[in-house]
Amino acid sequence: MIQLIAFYLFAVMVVGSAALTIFARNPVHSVLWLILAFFNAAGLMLLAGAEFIAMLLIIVYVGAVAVLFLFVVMMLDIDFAELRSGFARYAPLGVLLIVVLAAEMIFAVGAWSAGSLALSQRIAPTPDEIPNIQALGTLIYTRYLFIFEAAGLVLLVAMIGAIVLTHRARGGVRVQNVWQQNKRRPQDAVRNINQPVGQGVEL
Amino acid sequence: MTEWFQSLIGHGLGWFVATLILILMISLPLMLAVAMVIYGDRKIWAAMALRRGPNVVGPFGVLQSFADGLKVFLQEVIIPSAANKGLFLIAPIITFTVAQLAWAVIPFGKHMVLANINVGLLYILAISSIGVYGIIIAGWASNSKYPFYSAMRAAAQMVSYEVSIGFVLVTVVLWSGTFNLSGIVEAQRAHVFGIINGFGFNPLLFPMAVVFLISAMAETGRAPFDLTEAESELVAGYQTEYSSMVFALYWLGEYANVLLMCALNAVLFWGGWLPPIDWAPLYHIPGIVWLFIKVLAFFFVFSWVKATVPRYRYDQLMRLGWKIFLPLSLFWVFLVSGYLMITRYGV
Amino acid sequence: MREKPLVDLSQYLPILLFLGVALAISGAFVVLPMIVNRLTGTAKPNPDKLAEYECGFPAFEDSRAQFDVRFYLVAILFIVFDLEAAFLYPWAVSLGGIGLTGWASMMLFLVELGIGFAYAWKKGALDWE
Amino acid sequence: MIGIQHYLVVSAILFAIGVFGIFLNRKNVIIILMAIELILLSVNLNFVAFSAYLHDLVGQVFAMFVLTVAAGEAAIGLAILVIYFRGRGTIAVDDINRMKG
Repeated sequence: MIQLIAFYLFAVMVVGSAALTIFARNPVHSVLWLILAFFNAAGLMLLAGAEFIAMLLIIVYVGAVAVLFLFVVMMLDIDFAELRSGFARYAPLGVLLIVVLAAEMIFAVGAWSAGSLALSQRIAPTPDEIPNIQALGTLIYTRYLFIFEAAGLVLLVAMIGAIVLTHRARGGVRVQNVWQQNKRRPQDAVRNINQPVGQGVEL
Repeated sequence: MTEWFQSLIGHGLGWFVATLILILMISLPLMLAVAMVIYGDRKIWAAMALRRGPNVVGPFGVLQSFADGLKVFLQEVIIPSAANKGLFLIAPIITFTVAQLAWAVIPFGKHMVLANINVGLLYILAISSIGVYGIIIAGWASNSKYPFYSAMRAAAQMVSYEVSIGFVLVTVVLWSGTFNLSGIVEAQRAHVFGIINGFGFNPLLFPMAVVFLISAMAETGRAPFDLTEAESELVAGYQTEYSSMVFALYWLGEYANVLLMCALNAVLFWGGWLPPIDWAPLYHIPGIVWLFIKVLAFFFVFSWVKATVPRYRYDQLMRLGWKIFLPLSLFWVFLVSGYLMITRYGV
Repeated sequence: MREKPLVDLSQYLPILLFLGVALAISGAFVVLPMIVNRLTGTAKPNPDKLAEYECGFPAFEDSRAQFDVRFYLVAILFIVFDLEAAFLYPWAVSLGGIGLTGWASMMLFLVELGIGFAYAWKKGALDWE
Repeated sequence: MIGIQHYLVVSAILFAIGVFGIFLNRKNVIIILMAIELILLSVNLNFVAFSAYLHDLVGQVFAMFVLTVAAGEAAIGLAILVIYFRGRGTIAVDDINRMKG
């Protein structure tokens, strides 16, 4: 009962905030609605019992990806009014496409109900006694090892790609070399001299 | 308690009332603790500067925070005309909500935890990652130069230190084998020489405890990492445009987060509600007392550091996070996992 | 969907309730002073008071028109390392069950990311001044 | 009781909103990237729903990989956006076909 209420709460919120994401006038509001959508989607996943994926969704999407979006949206000085000019023009085509898409998906769901998706086709049945996250771990690092390494490569490419694309070395920057500073001792820099009277200091 | 209420007013409603009381038992004392801790902070700070600190309101000035609270409560709420009004008011709500919410999974004693979830540690990470938004939104919605710069700096700072915090947590989880905070505390029982409780006493994990403590300071924006409100450059940081109680919410949120980080330090590395030594008579003192002692000890460290260490520069802050803590904690993941592979899992 | 849920959802219910309570408390802290303002008559806004903070003169430029690409780079690096940490979490709890293969595969993963990190370091993407 | 159909309907709506968003904001790349994130979110939701329904963990494993790819896609997409904006001072997608060579 409570589960059902929670489901409908999250479902309505996720759909509503997703719609507001694409309709919002201000892109900063868009990103904030997107964050709300992720948050509620995490709730939905939690209800389905995928607690690790739910937490991951918040940590990665809300904590990292949306921050990036916000940085870009807030810092780029973009004329957004101009970008909305095609809004009305594309809407009919969009609606048409959505109707087709929705019809297809309804047909697909119908066909799937008629077909069979037997429980015997399961690849990795969920173990009952160990926690979700541990069960996932045993699967990822043994059976899906290659995909896991490929994910590592994707991340590597993303990192190097981002640096290549956006990083520009600045000229004339003086970076503090902490190691050198700490290595420097008084005797390297200071000279004690017994200064005789009436003579200038020789450096 | 839950059973008692359920026997009184039915299953569902009884659970609801009991849980609500439990929540208020966390939330309201938290606010009280924050008020006292602000007072304590000022007193410690003053003592280190050979001043008296607050000493007018109430005996030894203990009621100072409440007087301040009453004052800000009666002040005018100023919403700048250039600000985005809705977001401007939502930002402090986010900050304070998040600061309270993380306490739901902190174990105060054996079985004394509101939500004993399997992925408690990840929950805390998730919640604290939402905390950034309270700051970014505040900075942006103020529509003013200094709050905006400050918010961007704060976001980059929090994000940088979250990376090393994530890796430090992995070393803890490697050892405890669970993400459940109560489980982590239990795993620390008789951890070193079969008698001392706490991962922090383990020479292999002690460096990570230090890294975590310093990262916690940076994550909460405490001195010496309080660049976001470096007065000389950024006025009062992202809170510049805020006033009245709305401003005070940021204070409450900040101190609640500091307390949370102290509690996390205690729970993850220093045995949480366990006494420091695994010796039967010590268990007669309730676990919650041990936890409070540890939390207060860490808070003293936070205050102490704030009073003595000069502020970092932004490039030094970033260097510490990315070039020292990140490689160090990453290497430590390798080290700890390798050690465990050899000793515990026998490869 | 099935009789026995995968996780103990009853443990999450207090969190949902807590979310409601915490939102209510924080909301009250924002709304109540505004009401009190109205009642006590402390709310006296005027244009100068409502102007954004500047050192005594009107702001010269749009406050949001500054972009430093390094903030952006930090955010990207954070995404990558956050995901790396995300892959470390299930590995950390299942280390006992996955044996040497699992451990070695994670070490390879760390090396992959280590290469990227070294590249970022070498390129000076981690430098601030 | 919540069935798999509930989840499928939600994720289908989410997917449709995502696609619609791409069409609606054809000039604004940032919103398009966000719409793509929504689409990937709906995919993830489906993965998790089927994983729960079939009592099979593979869905969650793949949801994790989808998450990785989505994050990488957002990072690189926004990187391209930023350098494009720096070069031109606008992010209208209509002009991107000039980005040759």
